[in-house]
Amino acid sequence: MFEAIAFYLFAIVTVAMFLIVVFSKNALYAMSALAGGMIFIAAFFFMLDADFMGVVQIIVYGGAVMALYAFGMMFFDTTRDVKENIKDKRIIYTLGTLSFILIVVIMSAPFISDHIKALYPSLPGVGNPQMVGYVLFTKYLVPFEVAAVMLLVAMIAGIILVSKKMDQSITTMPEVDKKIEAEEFDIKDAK
Amino acid sequence: MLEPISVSIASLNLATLAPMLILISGGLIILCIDLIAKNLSKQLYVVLSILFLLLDLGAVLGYQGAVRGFFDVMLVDGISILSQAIILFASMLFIPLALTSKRFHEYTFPEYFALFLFMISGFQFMVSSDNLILIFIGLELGSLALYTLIAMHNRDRSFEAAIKYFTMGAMAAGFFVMGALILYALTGTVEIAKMIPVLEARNYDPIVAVLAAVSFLIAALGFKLSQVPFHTWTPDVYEGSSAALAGYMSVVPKIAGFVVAIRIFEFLIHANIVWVQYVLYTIVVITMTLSNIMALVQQDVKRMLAYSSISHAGFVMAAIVIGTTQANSALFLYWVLFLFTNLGAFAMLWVSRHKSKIWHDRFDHPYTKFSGMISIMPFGAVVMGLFMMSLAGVPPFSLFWGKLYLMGAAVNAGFIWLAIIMAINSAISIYYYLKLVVYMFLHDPIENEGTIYVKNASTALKTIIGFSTVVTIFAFLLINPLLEIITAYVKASGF
Amino acid sequence: MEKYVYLTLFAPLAGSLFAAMFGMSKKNLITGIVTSALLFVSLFSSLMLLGYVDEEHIVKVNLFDWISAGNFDVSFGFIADQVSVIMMVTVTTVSALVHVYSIGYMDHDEGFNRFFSYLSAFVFSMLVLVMSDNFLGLFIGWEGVGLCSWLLIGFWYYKKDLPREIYPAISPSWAANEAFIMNRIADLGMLIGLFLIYWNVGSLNYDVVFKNIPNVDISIVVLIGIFLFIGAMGKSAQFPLHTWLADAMEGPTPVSALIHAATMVTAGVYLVVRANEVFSLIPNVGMFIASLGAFVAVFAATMALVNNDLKKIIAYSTLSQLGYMFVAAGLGAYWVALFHLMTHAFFKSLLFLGAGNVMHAMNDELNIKKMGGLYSKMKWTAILMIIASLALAGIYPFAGFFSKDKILEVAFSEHAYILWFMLWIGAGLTAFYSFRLIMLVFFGEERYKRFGFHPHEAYAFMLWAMAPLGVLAVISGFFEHSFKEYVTAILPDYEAHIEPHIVGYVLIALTLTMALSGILFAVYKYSRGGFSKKWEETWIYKLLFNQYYIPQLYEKFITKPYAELSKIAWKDIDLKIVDSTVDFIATTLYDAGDKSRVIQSGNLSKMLRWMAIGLIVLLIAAII
Amino acid sequence: MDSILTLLIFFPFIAGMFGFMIDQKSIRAYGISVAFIEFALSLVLWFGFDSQNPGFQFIEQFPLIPQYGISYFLGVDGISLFLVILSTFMTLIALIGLTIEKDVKNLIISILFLEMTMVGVFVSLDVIIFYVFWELSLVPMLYIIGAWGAKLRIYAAIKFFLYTFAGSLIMLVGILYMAYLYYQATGVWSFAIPDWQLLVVPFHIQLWLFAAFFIGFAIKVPMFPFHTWLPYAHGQAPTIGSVILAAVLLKMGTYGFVRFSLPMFPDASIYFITPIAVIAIIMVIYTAMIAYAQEDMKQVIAYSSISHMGIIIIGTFAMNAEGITGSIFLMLSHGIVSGALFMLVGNIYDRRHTKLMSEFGGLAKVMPKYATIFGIMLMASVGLPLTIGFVGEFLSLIGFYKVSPTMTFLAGTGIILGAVYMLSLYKKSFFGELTNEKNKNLKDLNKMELASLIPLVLLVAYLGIYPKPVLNPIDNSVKNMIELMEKKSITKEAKELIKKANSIEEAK
Amino acid sequence: MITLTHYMVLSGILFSIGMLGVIRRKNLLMLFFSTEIMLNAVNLGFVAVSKYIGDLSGQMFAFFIIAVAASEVAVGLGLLVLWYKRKQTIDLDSLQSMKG
Repeated sequence: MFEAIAFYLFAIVTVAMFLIVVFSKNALYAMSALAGGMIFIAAFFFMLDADFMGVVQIIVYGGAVMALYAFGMMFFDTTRDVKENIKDKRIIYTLGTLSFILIVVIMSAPFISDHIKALYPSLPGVGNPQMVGYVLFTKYLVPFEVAAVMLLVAMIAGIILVSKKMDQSITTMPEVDKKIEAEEFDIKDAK
Repeated sequence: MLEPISVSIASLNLATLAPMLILISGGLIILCIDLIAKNLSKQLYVVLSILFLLLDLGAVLGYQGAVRGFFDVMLVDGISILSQAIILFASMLFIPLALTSKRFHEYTFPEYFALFLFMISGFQFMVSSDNLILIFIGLELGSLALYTLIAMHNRDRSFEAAIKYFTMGAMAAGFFVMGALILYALTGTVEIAKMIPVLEARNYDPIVAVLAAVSFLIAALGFKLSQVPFHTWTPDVYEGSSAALAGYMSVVPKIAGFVVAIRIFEFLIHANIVWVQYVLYTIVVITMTLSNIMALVQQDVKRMLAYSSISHAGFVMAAIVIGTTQANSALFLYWVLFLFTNLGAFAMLWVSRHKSKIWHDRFDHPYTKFSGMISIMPFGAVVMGLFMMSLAGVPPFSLFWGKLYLMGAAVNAGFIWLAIIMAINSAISIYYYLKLVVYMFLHDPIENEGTIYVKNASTALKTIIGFSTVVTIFAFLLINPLLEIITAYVKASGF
Repeated sequence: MEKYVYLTLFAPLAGSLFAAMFGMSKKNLITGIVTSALLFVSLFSSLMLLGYVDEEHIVKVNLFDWISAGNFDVSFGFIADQVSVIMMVTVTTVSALVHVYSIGYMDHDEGFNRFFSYLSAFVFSMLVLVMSDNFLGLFIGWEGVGLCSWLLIGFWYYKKDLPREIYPAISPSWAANEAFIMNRIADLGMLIGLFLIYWNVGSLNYDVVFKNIPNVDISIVVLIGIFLFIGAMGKSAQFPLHTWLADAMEGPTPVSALIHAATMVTAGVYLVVRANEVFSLIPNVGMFIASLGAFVAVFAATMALVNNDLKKIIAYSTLSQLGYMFVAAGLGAYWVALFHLMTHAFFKSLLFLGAGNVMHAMNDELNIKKMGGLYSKMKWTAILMIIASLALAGIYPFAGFFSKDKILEVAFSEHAYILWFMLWIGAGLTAFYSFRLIMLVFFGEERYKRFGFHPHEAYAFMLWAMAPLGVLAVISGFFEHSFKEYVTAILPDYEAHIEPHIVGYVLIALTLTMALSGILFAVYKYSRGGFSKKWEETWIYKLLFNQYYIPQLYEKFITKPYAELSKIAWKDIDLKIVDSTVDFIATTLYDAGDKSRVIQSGNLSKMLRWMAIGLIVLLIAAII
Repeated sequence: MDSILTLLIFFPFIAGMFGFMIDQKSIRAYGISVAFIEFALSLVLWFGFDSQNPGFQFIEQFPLIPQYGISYFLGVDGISLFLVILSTFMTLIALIGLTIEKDVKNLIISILFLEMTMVGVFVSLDVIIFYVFWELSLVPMLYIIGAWGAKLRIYAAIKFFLYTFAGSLIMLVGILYMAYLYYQATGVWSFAIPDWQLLVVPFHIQLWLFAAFFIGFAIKVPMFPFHTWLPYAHGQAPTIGSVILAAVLLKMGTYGFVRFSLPMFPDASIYFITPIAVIAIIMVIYTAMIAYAQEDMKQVIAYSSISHMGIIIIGTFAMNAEGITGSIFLMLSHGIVSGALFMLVGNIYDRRHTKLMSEFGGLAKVMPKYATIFGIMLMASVGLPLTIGFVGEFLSLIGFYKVSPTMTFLAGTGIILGAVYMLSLYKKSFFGELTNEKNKNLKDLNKMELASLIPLVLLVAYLGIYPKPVLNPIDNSVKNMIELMEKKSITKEAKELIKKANSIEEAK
Repeated sequence: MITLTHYMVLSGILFSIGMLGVIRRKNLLMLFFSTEIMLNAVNLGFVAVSKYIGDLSGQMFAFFIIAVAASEVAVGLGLLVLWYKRKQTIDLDSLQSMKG
């Protein structure tokens, strides 16, 4: 009973939050709503006994990602209302409605059956984080490491893309070419 | 309570990881070198990258023994080895293209090379696993690095390209995970091999969910493989990125995608889920045809090649529809041949690249640029013409054999109409390839300075083009050994 | 004896090649002399053969294989039997004399050498035609004479198209093409005939064909007969393929004499005679041939009545005489046909050569209305022409009397009274127009003076060349009996049986009377200045003068529509439909490409939307 | 001797490669020498050829892609022998008659490449190798038409390329399916023509395969309504391009019918006789009419080519030795004659830079030699007996007569209509008054032009009078093929038709 | 009783909201928000399935999806900053220089 109430409550709130994200004109509202929605999703995680995931969701999403977005937002100065020139509204909403109906219909299919057997069952008496750790460092060690590399890549990418070096293109700077040519010339002369 | 973990190192089959580890460490080493000494020449990084790739290739080709490793996450079977080999070959051909005689922005970053190596490792992970999680991570690793590489070309258009690619990629990632979610909900596992018995046991019920999962995955992979209507990014991204990178993109991420597609779709097709076959059939036909007719109207060679590579991807996708061993072998054969020819063609564009746009206010390589090339630079024109002819499937150049074998596979599996559609599409496609040939050979030259076409050339680039040319011409000698190897590997991995 | 066969055949060829060597250089008398000499060699050899060939001695030679494929096997084989020897002699005689004559006639022509080359080549082809021992060899000659005729009619190719009285425009080259094409039409029929023979008999050799033809289904034989005759119709200019002959008069006159009077045009008759084994099996077809012949005999004669062109009158007369020959051949009197063929060759070529002399004298003027009274200037020519005309009219004792009268007898004895009647009328008409011509040219008022001509007699050697023909025109009729004996060795014997005998004599008398009255009428009328102008206003005159409007009809209903249709086929069908369809496919594809660029709008939002659409479509497909 | 076919194929190619080293001035001599050596080689082939042996000779075979049954497999029989010689001969002649100055080096090298592909097509016994050369022949031709052609050259070149390429791709599907059938039947992959010829294909499949091959060949021939590329290609191509296109490239299509369609799909071939004959008749009559309507000399000859190809098709589908032998002979004769005619048009074009008949008239007066040779070729073209044109035309028609008299009659009208357009061409250009001032001082043919034309004239006469040395080997191979067809045909109608077509009706 | 279906449907609803956002939004930053919604929706699904079948792979998948999402944000924002520096806008309609 409690579960049901909690589910519906959170569900409604989450949907509402995300709808705000999608429809709000103000970026700040949207971001706040997004953060809120994510927190509620974390709540679902807790409800589903996935404590570790809930924590990660709050920390990574609610914390790290949102912080990044917030910084980005300051950069873009989007405190004002966003002007969006949305054409073809009919198409968009038709598509939205269609996809909504379709996905919901599909998702209501009976998934569970007897044939499914858990490969990595959560053992009784073992806490969720423990269990997660167990699986993560055995079975999913490789993806975990790859994810680490991916984060590294993302970091490098972020650094490079926003670095000063990208502000001007060396490709199109004739003076750099000239400089290099001159240097080469000097070297030749020296020889 | 949990048991203490005790795993024997031997059972992990660390060798399955070795190739990727080599590249990751390679990338890290490059980063470290950069930290220690700044302003080293790009030649160093290029050569280092090639060395790492060579090591990697050695590791891949030398791989023998158990197929799975690391708690069965890794799956190094025949198609994985084949595709890794193709990826590495293509990369080794690509990276020397950095050795241009002109200076380009992206090559001043050592990080470029590090990212490049990371990206390759990502694709390698993608192809050597049947675990959807690892596939997803590998895919994202590769893609994120690729977005950055595109943007590093540092032009407005390359940013635009990167953003477009990125945004659509994000949506595709959403599709991918949604598909994975449904499959997981249906089967309780994220490993393709383990899904099969569960689905079979349920007799693929509820079929709607299975098909929905497939739909999401088709959409996601269709994006990667630039299948219509998920292809829209391709021309723009190719146009925005440097010719070299565009050529690379037309080969490497796609072969990785194909391998994943084989793994996912093939078992469904073999399980007689005709829906998958029909849908893919439709997509293949639309992809080939639509991209072909859109390529007809292009004004820019690079953009034309982008559409052409969509069409080729559609062509090869047909192999998955057919689903026989011969077809899958044909897929790899085709892609090997496509690799050399297409890279060669893009390299030719790259060689003739100017820093600024002098031919057209939007395009770097409009058709008119190549007017009368035969009289200014006969050798270059012949080579370029050769690549075009090969892409069009004019025998005896390389891609003809790919087409021949693939169409043969279609015919042998009873897909006569598919073969005919493929034939008709080849016929349509010849027009736009021919257009370039016509410009080069039949129009009068605009300028008389031969060097305009080799502004960017260097020995390395010329070598690569020469190599591609040789392979393109003498492909008929390669076909048999290649086929033997490919068929053996494909058969061994059960497709 | 084989060497004579070769000699007869190849002497003209050698002459032709010899003359051809000088073909592009200036006039060289030697070409004329050498070719003429070689023709005399040919004549001599054929005369030798004439003496040699009899029932036991038929000369056959086989040069080498020509075409062999599958079961088909034809070689260059030549035969000298009674029929072909007669033809050979006729041909070589006339052509040798015409060659000599031409040396004079073509004296001032810059194409002198070329002319002799063509002329000898023609003789060669004609000899191939008559000497071949198989149908395909005959066809070689058949086409060969067609080619030479084309070359010779168009000999003065550089003349431009000139509007004449009747045609919109005509020129030697035009006439040459017309002749060639008309003949081609008939040749197709002939080819079909050959195909039929081959596929039913398995060979084209006369021996085999004639031996086996009685075993062939009669309906097939009828077809064979019809198609062979179609071939004959073209060469012999029978209705409706007759128009080319009159136009062929654009060529030099010796050519008209040789080709369009004596030899080539009779090839059709020769074919029917040669294939008598075929035609005698199918009397119905024979009857048709005879009827057509009789029709043409009168039809052509009527056109000759009013024509003012010197050569065309003779040409129509030739046409008419060919009709006579076909009557004989069609009714089964093959030897009679052949006999008339021979005698006709002599007097008709004589007539033409005479006309040539007149033309020379008149600076190539052809309108007989502009002549008159030439007798005083060109006596010998006139005498020779009168002899020839008498022979043509069939007056005893000239050659024409014997042969033509025989034909009338044949018609009567076959109870083809209508044919007889037509021929009888024809005889009268022939006599009339012949002497109309003589009168208008040689007698009466000297109208030429009005037009400023200064006529003169031809070279003596030209007259000497004509003389033998004149002699033959007079005497050849008397050989009737020996001729008959000679050729009926292989041709079916035919003897007109007219009972009682008296009827036969009456018929002869009737015919003679008809001819004489025709002559007399002409002499009477034209010695008094001819018909009045009013006559020229009548519709019948116009009809005849305009050749029954047949050339106009051809022009209007065949030539022009064909040209129009061709234009339509090209401009409307080929370019606008067939080619445009191809281009349409291409442009449709191209336009489709252009239209589908909408997908590639470059707007990220739309691109994302496409992805969503793709997914939704897939999902819908999945649910369905 | 054993490797003479390989030599024949690749000698011009290698020589062409070396040609890059030779300067512009001497390249023509080089080209002629190479073509001459190649021609001599092909003559050696002829002398070494055993004309009594109807099968394939000079066989060379080694596996290329054994996985898929593709091998490098060459050989000639009577059917292909003379087409090879025709290719080498016409290349030589065309090179001798070459008058182009611009970029002549590229041109000659392209011609040599083209020669390789032409020879390759005719001597390949492996279908894939055949296909390779078949397609490859388009490339040099594209270049020749497009680079040295007239105003619309690019359009013409592209049209030519696209059209033929599209057709042959459909054929490729057919080839692959045939290979699959062979594999199913025998368990072995093979693309060898002799192997395929032995395979009996079920009737309904034959129909489809025949159709697939038909499209490829029909476009090449070109058959109505796929012919529209040809007038453009000919009209725009330089002389040498037209010569080779008409003389050899078109023959590839008809050769394909003889080599593939008939022996591999005898039942389907017979089933389709009527429609194909109808198309052929349309080709004969319709294009002859169009030829008559043309204003440009070259277009007349281009359309006349189509018309003549119609007769070749008719002969090919006669299903008897007479017709097929005749059609192959007609291929040769048409090659020589139309090649010569195109060269002749080229000669006048070099002088006047126009091909419009209205610009001429009375040329016979100023250029008698030219007019003579043109006349001879014209007569050969309209099929006058004792010229080369007659033999093939006659045999083709006589062969088909057995199949259908009516249709033969209709096709036979070609000899009339042929005369119509050719004579009208001749009259318009050579006869009449010399009115155009520009024509008054035209030079007659020079030595080089005569050197290229006289051999053709001699051939026209020689083979017209004594075709036996050529007919004989062809006939042997054709008979052999017909026997094979009869043996392997499966439907009753086909068996009967072949039997009937090849027998003289017994006289009762 | 809340079943798996409830969660799946919720996940589906959220996913389609995300998708609607993606195709609707013209502001790139807010478009990125929407992609986050899509990924979050899937996360929810994974965790729910994981719970109902008692298998941890789902949670793992969700975990990695979060990692991926974080990386994507870094790269995406990097690109966005770069674009903003050049064009002073992050409106999607400014990205239209390539088409056809």
